Amino acid sequence: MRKVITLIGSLMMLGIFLWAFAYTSPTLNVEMFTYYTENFIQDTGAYNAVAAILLNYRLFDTLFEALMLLISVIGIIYFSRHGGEDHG
Amino acid sequence: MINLYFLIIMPILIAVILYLSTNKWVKLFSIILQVFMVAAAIINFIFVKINGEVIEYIGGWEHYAGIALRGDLFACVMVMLTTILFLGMLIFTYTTRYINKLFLLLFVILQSLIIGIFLSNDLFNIYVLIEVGTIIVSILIMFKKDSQAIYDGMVYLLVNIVAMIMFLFGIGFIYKIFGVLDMYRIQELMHLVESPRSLILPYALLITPVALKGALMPLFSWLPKAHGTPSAPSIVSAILSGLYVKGGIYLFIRIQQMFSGVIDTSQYFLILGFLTGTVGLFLALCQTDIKLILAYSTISQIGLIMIGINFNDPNAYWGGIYHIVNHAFFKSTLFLTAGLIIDTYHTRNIGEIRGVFRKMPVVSTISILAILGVTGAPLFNGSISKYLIQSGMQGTFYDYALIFINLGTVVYFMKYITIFFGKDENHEGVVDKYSRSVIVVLGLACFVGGLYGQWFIKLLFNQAVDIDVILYMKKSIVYFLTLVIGVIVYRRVVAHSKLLHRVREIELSFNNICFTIMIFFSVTTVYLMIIY
Amino acid sequence: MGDSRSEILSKMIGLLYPYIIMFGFYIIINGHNTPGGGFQGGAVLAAVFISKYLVLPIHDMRLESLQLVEKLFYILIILIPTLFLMTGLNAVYPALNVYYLVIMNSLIGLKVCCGLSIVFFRFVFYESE
Amino acid sequence: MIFLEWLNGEIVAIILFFIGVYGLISRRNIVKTVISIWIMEVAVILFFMTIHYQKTSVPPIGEAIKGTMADPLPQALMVTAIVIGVSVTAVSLTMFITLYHKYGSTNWEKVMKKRMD
Repeated sequence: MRKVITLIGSLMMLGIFLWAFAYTSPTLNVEMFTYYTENFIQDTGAYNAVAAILLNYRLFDTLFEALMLLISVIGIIYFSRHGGEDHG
Repeated sequence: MINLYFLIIMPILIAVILYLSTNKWVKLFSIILQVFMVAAAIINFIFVKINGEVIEYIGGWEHYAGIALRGDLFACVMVMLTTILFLGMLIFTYTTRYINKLFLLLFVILQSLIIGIFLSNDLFNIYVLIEVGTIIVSILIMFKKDSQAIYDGMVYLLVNIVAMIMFLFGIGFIYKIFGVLDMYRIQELMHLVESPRSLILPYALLITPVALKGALMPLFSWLPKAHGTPSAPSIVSAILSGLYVKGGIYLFIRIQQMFSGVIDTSQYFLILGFLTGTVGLFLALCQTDIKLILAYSTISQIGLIMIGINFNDPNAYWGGIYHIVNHAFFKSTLFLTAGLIIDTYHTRNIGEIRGVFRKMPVVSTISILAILGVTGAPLFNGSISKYLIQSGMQGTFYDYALIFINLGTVVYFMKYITIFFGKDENHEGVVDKYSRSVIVVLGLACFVGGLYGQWFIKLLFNQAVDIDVILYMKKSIVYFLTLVIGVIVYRRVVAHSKLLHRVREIELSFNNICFTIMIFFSVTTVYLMIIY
Repeated sequence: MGDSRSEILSKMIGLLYPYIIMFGFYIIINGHNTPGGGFQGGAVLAAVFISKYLVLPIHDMRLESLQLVEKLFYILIILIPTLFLMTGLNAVYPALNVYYLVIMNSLIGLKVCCGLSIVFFRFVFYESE
Repeated sequence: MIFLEWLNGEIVAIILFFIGVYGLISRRNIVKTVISIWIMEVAVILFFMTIHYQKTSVPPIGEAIKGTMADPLPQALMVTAIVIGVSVTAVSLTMFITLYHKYGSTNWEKVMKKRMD
């Protein structure tokens, strides 16, 4: 019974989402797309645009992404039933 | 001017180095780091106050290709608040046992993440910062292993992760439509949008997680779990309640600004703010755990802030903003003093704690100062911000709503205040000098922030507000009336109520919390689809 | 757990080792020119540790030293861009940028490798009981 | 193939997202909750991949003819998002194992009731 109700609820939410989605604006502007694809080789010397973005344009994100892995390792050790106390 | 990225990167770097070092003076070094951070934040604030907003492109990539950090006056004030509070917290725990290197590492990284959230002008960067912050907070709130509340931590983590996935989805829509991630650039490009309807979905996707972070009405069930859990050290509760929740409010203001001109939901959030304030105070009334009373009180105060910033009036807006700063001071003071009281009495039940005033006079005095601040007693900081919020809404419904919320605040703090009276012989109250000096400074800040409130708003936000003396006197009289009614209500009704006990037992399960998130999202979407 | 290992599996993985390592480093070092990069290559390198465990389920991995190495790499990951990118050196010497990319990719790759290995071994050693 | 015309990446992503939502609000098993969260994450990743995509797009590597390259930014963002998702999943699974050993149940409601006692 609960599953049926939640299923109907989810479908209604999906309906609302799609209703709003139908009115969602099309692409208005692609300035970053153009900028990156035109300039990344001159700017960074990399031929892989993704690497150029990760390490040059949006380096700040990458730093925190690496931090995320570090923190999650600490978290895994900390939340484990075994050990963790001997750290730090 | 100290580079803004430096404020974010340097604490992380130094924290990791300190973690790896085998030095005995790690705590001292982190306090020195904090002193430096406070100095840097003040220098930046003065620079920004004189020269206006600073925008810094990390790595020097302009044309919005890189990530931009934006230091405007509001952001600088929040950064200053962050550094001052963190310095206070580290001094407070200078002699505490459980503060080891791991704690310092996480705590200092949390500080730079909060600073990053305040300074960043890039939506995806904010997402990354919040995600890292969520994991750190979930470790920190479970830090005392002896009373580990793993259920609370897990609910906190998963609820926030679910919300942040929605945020990411919203970023996807924004990027698809506008082609940039910089918040100022998006605001500039808003004029391209033809009808508000075409932005409803991204707006709802972004505002739902932000409302959850700011603990608005149906979405606050994670907050007492995080702020009131027994395993959280009191400085973590203080930081979370005083500052981290404000990150949500801050993002709310930023996102409203970003969509301003296209989507205006101030009426909607005004009502939600009122509901948040009311529900928060009712739940606070029901609690018997002193940390949970304070946690629910935070929800109620957030309702007040939301009313202030969504009421279309400059005075109310600046009152709301000033209340953010004030709330940071008095709520962290209250959490710290509550932590000291819990450490002395080894219980959190309000019925079992008696006679704190005799035992710990300084702690009690400071607590009472903070309580006077929170309830908006004349001359205290809360009164200035509450006066400003109310001054714009003379005679409207919200004027009375605010008086009502304040009455509720008085009533639940009447309950809280009972712990100071009476006698108790069993426990030894010891407060070391570091903790005492920190709470004294924070408590006095509540008083000073009230005496020089007008001047502080001018100083911090370059905003002249006028406080009418006669109206202020009237408000003071209203306050004293509220106090009297509050005492009567507490004595006659609350102290004997059975209903409140039953309300306390209600708790949403994880599935229901997710359901409320989705309901909030759907209702917001439908509301916007109807009005536009 | 170790008894159910198949001989064929361990022999085959033993043969594949060097190729996995080579592939991982290839992805990392050429990350700036070809598809790939630090994170992807790091994940492949972590597969080396994981397959080593499949061949020879030893329980004496020193996770503490791996953690230490990971944090040291992270310090470098913060320091190098701070000194190179944020000071504006990359605008002055654009030629250095390629070296910067290679170094950063390698550091990130090794860090991710350490991180994922620790996650894997924590689950295998401690959580699987 | 009119049927497939509307079934593009975006719609699939939205439907996947709501499959995840359904899992979150109806399943009481904690492991299934973690799986649902990952499904939502994947849905968002798929959505990002469809941004600015054209059928003629080539990978963003090397010098391509102007306008035919796929948008590199969502790809870079998704590398970050995947790493974050993996970290979060690992942490929440560890927490789940500890929770399971403490309360002996994988059910949210039962765990909540046991915690209250």
